[in-house]
Amino acid sequence: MPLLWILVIVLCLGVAGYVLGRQRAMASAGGDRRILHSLPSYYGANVSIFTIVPALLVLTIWLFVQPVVIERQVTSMITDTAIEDAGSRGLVMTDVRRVAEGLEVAIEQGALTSEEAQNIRTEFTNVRSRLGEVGVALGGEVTPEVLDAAQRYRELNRIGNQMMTIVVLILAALGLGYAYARTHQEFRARNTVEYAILTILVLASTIAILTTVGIVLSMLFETFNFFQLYPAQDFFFGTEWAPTFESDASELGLLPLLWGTMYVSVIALLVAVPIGLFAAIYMAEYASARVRSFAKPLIEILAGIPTIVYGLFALITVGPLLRDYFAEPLGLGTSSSSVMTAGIVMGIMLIPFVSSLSDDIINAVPQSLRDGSFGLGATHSETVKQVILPAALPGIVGAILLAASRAIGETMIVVLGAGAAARLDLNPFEAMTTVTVKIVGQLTGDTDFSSPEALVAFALGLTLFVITLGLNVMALYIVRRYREQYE
Amino acid sequence: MSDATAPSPTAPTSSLLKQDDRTRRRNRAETRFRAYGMAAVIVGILALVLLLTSILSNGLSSFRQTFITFPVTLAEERLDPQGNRNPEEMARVTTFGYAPLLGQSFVEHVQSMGIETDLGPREMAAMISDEAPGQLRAMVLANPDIVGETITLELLAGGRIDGFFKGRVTMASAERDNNVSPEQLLLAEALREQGVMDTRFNWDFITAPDASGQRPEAAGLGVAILGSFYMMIVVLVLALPIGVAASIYLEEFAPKNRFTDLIEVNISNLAAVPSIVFGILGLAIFINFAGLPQSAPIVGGLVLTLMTLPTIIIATRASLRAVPPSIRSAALGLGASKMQSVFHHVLPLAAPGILTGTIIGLAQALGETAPLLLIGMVAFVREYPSAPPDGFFDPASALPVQVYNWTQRSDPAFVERASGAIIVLLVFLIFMNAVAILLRRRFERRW
Amino acid sequence: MNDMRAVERDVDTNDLKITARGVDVFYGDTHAIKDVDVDIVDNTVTAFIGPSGCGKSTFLRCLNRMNDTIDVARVEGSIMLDGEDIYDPKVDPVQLRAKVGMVFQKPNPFPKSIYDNVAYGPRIHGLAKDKAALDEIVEKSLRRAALWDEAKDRLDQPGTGLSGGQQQRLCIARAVATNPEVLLMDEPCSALDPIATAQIEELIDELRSRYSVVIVTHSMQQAARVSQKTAFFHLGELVEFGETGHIFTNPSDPRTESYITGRIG
Amino acid sequence: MNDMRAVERDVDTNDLKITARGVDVFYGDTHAIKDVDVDIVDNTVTAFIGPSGCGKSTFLRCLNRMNDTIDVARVEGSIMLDGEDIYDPKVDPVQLRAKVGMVFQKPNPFPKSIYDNVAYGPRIHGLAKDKAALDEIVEKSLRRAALWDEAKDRLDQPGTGLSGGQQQRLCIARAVATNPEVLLMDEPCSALDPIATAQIEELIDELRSRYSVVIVTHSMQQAARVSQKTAFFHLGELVEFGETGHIFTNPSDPRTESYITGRIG
Amino acid sequence: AVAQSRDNVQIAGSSTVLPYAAIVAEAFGENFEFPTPVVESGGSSTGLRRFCEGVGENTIDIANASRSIRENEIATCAENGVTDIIEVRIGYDGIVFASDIDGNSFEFTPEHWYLALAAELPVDGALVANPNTNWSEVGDLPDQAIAAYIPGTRHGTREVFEENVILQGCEDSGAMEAIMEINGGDEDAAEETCMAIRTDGVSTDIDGDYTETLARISANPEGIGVFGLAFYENNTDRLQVATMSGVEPTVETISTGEYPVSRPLFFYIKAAHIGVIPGLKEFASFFVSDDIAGPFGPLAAYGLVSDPELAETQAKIENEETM
Ligand SMILES: Nc1ncnc2c1ncn2[C@@H]1O[C@H](COP(=O)(O)OP(=O)(O)OP(=O)(O)O)[C@@H](O)[C@H]1O
Ligand SMILES: Nc1ncnc2c1ncn2[C@@H]1O[C@H](COP(=O)(O)OP(=O)(O)OP(=O)(O)O)[C@@H](O)[C@H]1O
Ligand SMILES: [Mg+2]
Ligand SMILES: [Mg+2]
Repeated sequence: MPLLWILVIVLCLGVAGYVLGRQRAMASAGGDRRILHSLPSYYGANVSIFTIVPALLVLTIWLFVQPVVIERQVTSMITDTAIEDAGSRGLVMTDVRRVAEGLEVAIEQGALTSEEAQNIRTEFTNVRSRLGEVGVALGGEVTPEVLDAAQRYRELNRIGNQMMTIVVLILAALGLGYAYARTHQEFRARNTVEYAILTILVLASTIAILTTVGIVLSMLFETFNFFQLYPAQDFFFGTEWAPTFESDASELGLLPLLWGTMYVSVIALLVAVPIGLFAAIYMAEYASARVRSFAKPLIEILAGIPTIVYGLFALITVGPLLRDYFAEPLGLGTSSSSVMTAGIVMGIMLIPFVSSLSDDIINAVPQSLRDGSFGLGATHSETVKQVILPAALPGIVGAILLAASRAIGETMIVVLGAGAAARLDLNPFEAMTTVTVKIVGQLTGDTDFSSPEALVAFALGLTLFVITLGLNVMALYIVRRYREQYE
Repeated sequence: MSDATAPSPTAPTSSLLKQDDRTRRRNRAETRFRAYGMAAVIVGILALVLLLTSILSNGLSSFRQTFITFPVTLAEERLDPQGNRNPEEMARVTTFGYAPLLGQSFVEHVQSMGIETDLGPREMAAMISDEAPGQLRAMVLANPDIVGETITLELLAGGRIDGFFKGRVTMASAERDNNVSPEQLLLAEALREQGVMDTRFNWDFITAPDASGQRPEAAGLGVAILGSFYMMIVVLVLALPIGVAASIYLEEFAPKNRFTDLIEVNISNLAAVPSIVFGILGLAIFINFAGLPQSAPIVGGLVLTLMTLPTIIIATRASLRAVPPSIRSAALGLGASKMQSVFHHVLPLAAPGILTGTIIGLAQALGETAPLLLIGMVAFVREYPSAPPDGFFDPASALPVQVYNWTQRSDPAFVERASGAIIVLLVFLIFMNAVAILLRRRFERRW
Repeated sequence: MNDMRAVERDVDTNDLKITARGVDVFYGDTHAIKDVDVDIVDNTVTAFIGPSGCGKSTFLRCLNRMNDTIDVARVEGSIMLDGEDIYDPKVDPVQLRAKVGMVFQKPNPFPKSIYDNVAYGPRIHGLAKDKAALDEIVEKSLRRAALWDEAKDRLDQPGTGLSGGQQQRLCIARAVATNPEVLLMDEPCSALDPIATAQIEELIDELRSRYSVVIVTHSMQQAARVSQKTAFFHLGELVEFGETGHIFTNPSDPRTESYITGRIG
Repeated sequence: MNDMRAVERDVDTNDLKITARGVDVFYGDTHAIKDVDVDIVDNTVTAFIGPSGCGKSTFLRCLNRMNDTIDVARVEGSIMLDGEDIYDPKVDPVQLRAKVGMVFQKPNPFPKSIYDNVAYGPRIHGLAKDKAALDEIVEKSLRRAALWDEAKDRLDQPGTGLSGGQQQRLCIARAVATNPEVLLMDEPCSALDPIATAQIEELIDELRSRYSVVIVTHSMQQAARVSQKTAFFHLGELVEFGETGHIFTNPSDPRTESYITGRIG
Repeated sequence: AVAQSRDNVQIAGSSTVLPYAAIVAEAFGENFEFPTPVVESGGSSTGLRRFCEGVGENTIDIANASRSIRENEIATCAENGVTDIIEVRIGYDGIVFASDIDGNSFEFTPEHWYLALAAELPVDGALVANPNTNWSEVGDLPDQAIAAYIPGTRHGTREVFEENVILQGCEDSGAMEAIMEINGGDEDAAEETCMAIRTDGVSTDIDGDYTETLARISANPEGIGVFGLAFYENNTDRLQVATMSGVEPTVETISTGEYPVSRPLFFYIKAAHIGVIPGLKEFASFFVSDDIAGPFGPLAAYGLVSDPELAETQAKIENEETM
């Protein structure tokens, strides 16, 4: 039975379970829902959950396990020499699967009957061209061995699918029956359902942890490799970033990159935070509902413009402008790409991160607090500064952190706006670069991928990860310290 | 309370209409503050206008394209030497066989119109897009019977000719340009007067797949739009519910201890992970470990989901936290379970913030290229992905990828197309977010 | 306004509904309730009186575990409802709160329509079969809370747009609508005019026939009028607890006496 | 508790502080205040009484333009403070509110420390030269609001962690600290016990010597005790306004009489 | 359900090879029954990394590279089971120096570049920081401030630039010997010194692509940039090319080796995938066919310098000769 059908049936059973569970609950209470422990819908949902969840769980597991099992069975039919020829077992299996699928397609299109498909022989038929006719392209001629395997593969798949259908449907029915039997007026259906929901919530939050684990693991190994090739203290304390194609001459010091990252991010935040915060305050506190309802989405578009547009804007417009009107008259250099350029343009991109989120949070501060302050003769700005912002602080800090995070992670604007030169310099009109740019650069460059010049990307990524972790801990601490909880 | 030495009241009843110094000072501060706010909003909108004008002025022209219309003789001896109209045999004639046919017909047509030109046949043929032979071949193979006939075709003009009509290429620049000559432009001018060439709206820009660097005029966004669409479906379907669910757990249910602090810090930290690192992760987990196909929107969508999650979670948690506890108490006091109080009362009140997080998160996900690099979606893809659900597993590119690729191409014609792609991307973004923006407006309220 | 108008009424039963023993509550380091023992009898109105800040609300919130929601609050001691320890880990606080309803000191209507405010409890507890039954419950509850006349034309308008006293009555209606076995009311009439107050007092008296009611009040007259039992708190301690008539006429603790006669605060 | 204890007191001056003429207030389409004329005399306590929802708070909020902050509210008519129209576009509501302070019906302490709550007004109005002066103002205000004893050990703890009555007194202290010329108090004693109430009433009486005070109350006794003038509102209309003694002993409108004697609500 | 078979050829790697591969893929899709291959960019490093991840459907079939595969990489490949690799050289990429079309024209020698960009120059037996800031100071060149836009260190082009231009210039100018005298005859160290590029802002690394270099020259018309020949060919209306040692870079001069700065381009085929992934071998053969990669094919028209030894490459693919 096709997967879709199984799903539909299980879902139908779920719906039926809902109705039945509800009915039974009502019946057990003699039609008076007040006697029930929970709302009737919870009883329904409870039965649904028991019907659907185990069945789908098994279905998912089955779908993952069956191919593995079948593959093991089928590859045992293929001689080692064939595998040797093809390079790997996986490739042979790819071929087998493709032939099997081809047969399937051929049957669907009526080019073969299923018997023919089962009995087709390479000796008598050119399988590749037969399948080619129905639009299934094969990489090469089909060997008898592969064809046999493919036929066996089909057979096993058919059996497997049948078994799966039966097992899943039985399980669904059992679940339904079990939960149905348990449905009774005193049964704590709401608690069960809420437990199920809570499980989902917990699972959802573990994804964040798994992602972190995944990120760390996917970089740890290569970072380790890097430090075997390149001394750690040179990396962490080196003030020179100059990779070359001759590994032994490379200087891969972290500090200039870190400095650039900090410098650019700070400038970007110096632009984005005041503008964003003021915009948020204006929209939430002063602007009329109409102004707000168009200004807010408009500013949000800034977050959606691809960063390459900002990059080009920095390169073509802002860079020369800053150079001609600030850097050169001030004698601060003649570079058109500079930390300043990238910072300012990135700041513009980050405005909506600060403004939109803060606007929502400010808007959520209860009106009674504003009234309290106005009633004491405070001006609107005093109210905002002394009552509303402190009350909205945690959310605003969250918004700023988000903006800072984007600033740290941005590449395109830095590449085009700040240049590619790693440099430890105080002059904001000098070209510099950031850790993220170099992660992308070294990863997507033309260097030897197992050389320190490429592997350094992973070390940079992991280091950045640790550093931002530290910053976040600090931010959390600050928020805890100054948080004001209104009622 | 008989203390009579109260702080002496300031000057007896001052006029309301005359402000005292302090009030004036405070009011000036107030005016300044308000002006800062307005200035901030204006700066934001101005920046947007500035960027949009540059995008629009560069990119609007990409929605128009120059076409050449002329009769083509489908010579049998070239296209079907055997003459039995067997598509399989006819397929042996490659596009290299079709190209001269087109050139020849074009030259003949120009001559028949009596237009004088110094151009040789090769240079004249070069005015037709390289895309044309492929189109003609596909047409002939689909309908072999037209071989031998003369049919009038509407074909794309080459990129430089098109650029000439859009003002990108001028006689002066053509002087120095190795790829086009002033004579070609003169001929194009003449042909336009004759109505053979004209520039008009080009749906293909939106529907056609990408084309190689030699054919800027044929490059379209079809595959990219589909790819982005599929990815955004995945992101929306996963990131929003997972993000909201995780936030609810962390903010409302999780015990407050070291461990949940760790998760909290961890999530904000994930937001600071450079997006390409998510690509590394996606390659390791989804492709190498889970065996999902490369260049597929499903993988792209999953990676972008992981990338967007922190944004949504941070926004959602902040707005959950902003809901006054008295609302929760009210519900709990009525015998609502915590779950009910959250879903019935807190969540609706936090909805604006959640939607904002979603808007910003999706905007970011829609515009991101770097994480797609490693999972194979920053690619040249010409085959359309099929309809869902299979389409999620077919190779596709994405809108920002197309922008990124096109800005790297050497032919200047791609600059215009990249800006055009950005316009499409922004329109896509606005459509995608319109629902969220409208919903958010509905949920906004003060209490 | 004749005060002390209510004199002795018979306490209808002697079944203990709630028994609190040795309850201590801490807010962080502050010891807000000190070793309090109270018995709430079924079908009675118990009044908690005492100076502002003495811990009445705090103790009231212990009775339906609303203190759980305050992070810094810690409750010790045992509180039994119908012989079951409500702080037992096995107890579902939700079920508890459905049984033990609460009207908060500060009116806190949901930012929803008046109708939805009142209908919320019945909806989550499944008290109404259909829309008509729900309408009826809403109307009845609003009537009982003496809000129907003012609210009937604006049921779909937000509850937060009501006047202070109206909000307070809305919260009472909301609590009554869920049909609890015990109703805890924290100064339910503080923002009400005398006539509305009288109507709410009537309601309390009516409720008493089926449930037990605990009411916090600052008005000695009100306590005397509606309650059968009175508990006097002072600085977190339960100074005296007994028959209302007895306490008001013949307090055994000097502190009670001075409070009632208006000498300590 | 002896009610009606306060009888006639001399109204000290006859200077009009506030004159309201033909004031109408609309909440959207609801006509909440209908053509009200009121004079607030300097150095007097004026009480607003009336059933819940009759528009007392609404009218009170007109007097310092707090209704400006409600989107749907619209005020018509003229209100003069010291002969100046407070709704004149040239008038700065901030300065107005500094002169006309307000205590809200629902206590709304800022989520700040108790100290900062009280110091807020003096800080923004620059009433204290230095920290010591500020400390003094804070202490004095808390003392006047009868909260000092309870709060002195926890000045740095959040005002939101106080009990209901304490919050109310905190809000009074906060308003007193800014030293306004007119103080509007919306049911300032609703959550207070009798002793605390008496202290606040004393405060009001003390304030009267220099300012004028407007107080909304549901307690007829309280109105009689502290006020010299009383305005009775009913369904948005000002039914009667005059000397307190007169209104309570000899009301001219039958509605006033029935309200005072507890017949309409 | 996930176990769907891939039926398109999957290619990844160098962004220099990408345009050529895209042209071929496009033509392949037009002329064959097979679907158009997917060509990813991402750089030679990423391409080869993914190539070496293993064999199987969820790995790529072809890696494009703008340099030959390194020993290390072959070893990693082998560790992961990728043992049979076919190396295909598709032609050469010319590297040219170009400046704004309206500015001065230049006739360079490697020496000029060395003197202009080296970090340190040997002067009187000591190394001093490069003092040159004007082209007229380094040779018989126009009076114009030095502002060079050279590829960043992630680009393969940079390597070629350093070795074929800077190092060459170092040797030509005799600086190499002078340096060896100073450091006591250490040739490796001397080479390193030669190839160290100044970082005082005179030369700017470009981490983006040639379009960025072009944009920078538009922003600063005095700048001179390093481009690929194909890029220059497409932008002759905005750029003028400089000669190197008197030779103008064209497809012809590069293929004869007259013009000194060029590099070979490659792609690598996973032999194990041939016969499994449909169209793989056909694509590879099509790529190097005369029609496509020959001197008159579309690749040459786009700027690829065609490989004189194309016939050998064709045979190599035909016989599936692995490395
Ligand atoms: N924000 C608002 N939106 C709409 N209607 C309102 C709003 N505030 C008050 N009202 C209505 O206006 C009328 C007068 O309200 P107001 O708050 O002035 O009453 P009140 O006399 O203070 O009553 P209470 O003694 O209960 O506080 C009431 O009917 C009330 O429902
Ligand atoms: N959330 C809290 N955090 C810290 N202390 C609190 C908190 N809530 C109450 N308190 C303190 O606990 C004590 C008792 O407070 P409670 O609210 O129970 O008083 P109450 O008797 O209800 O007074 P009122 O009549 O003023 O409402 C008070 O001193 C108060 O300040
Ligand atoms: Mg209380
Ligand atoms: Mg009121």
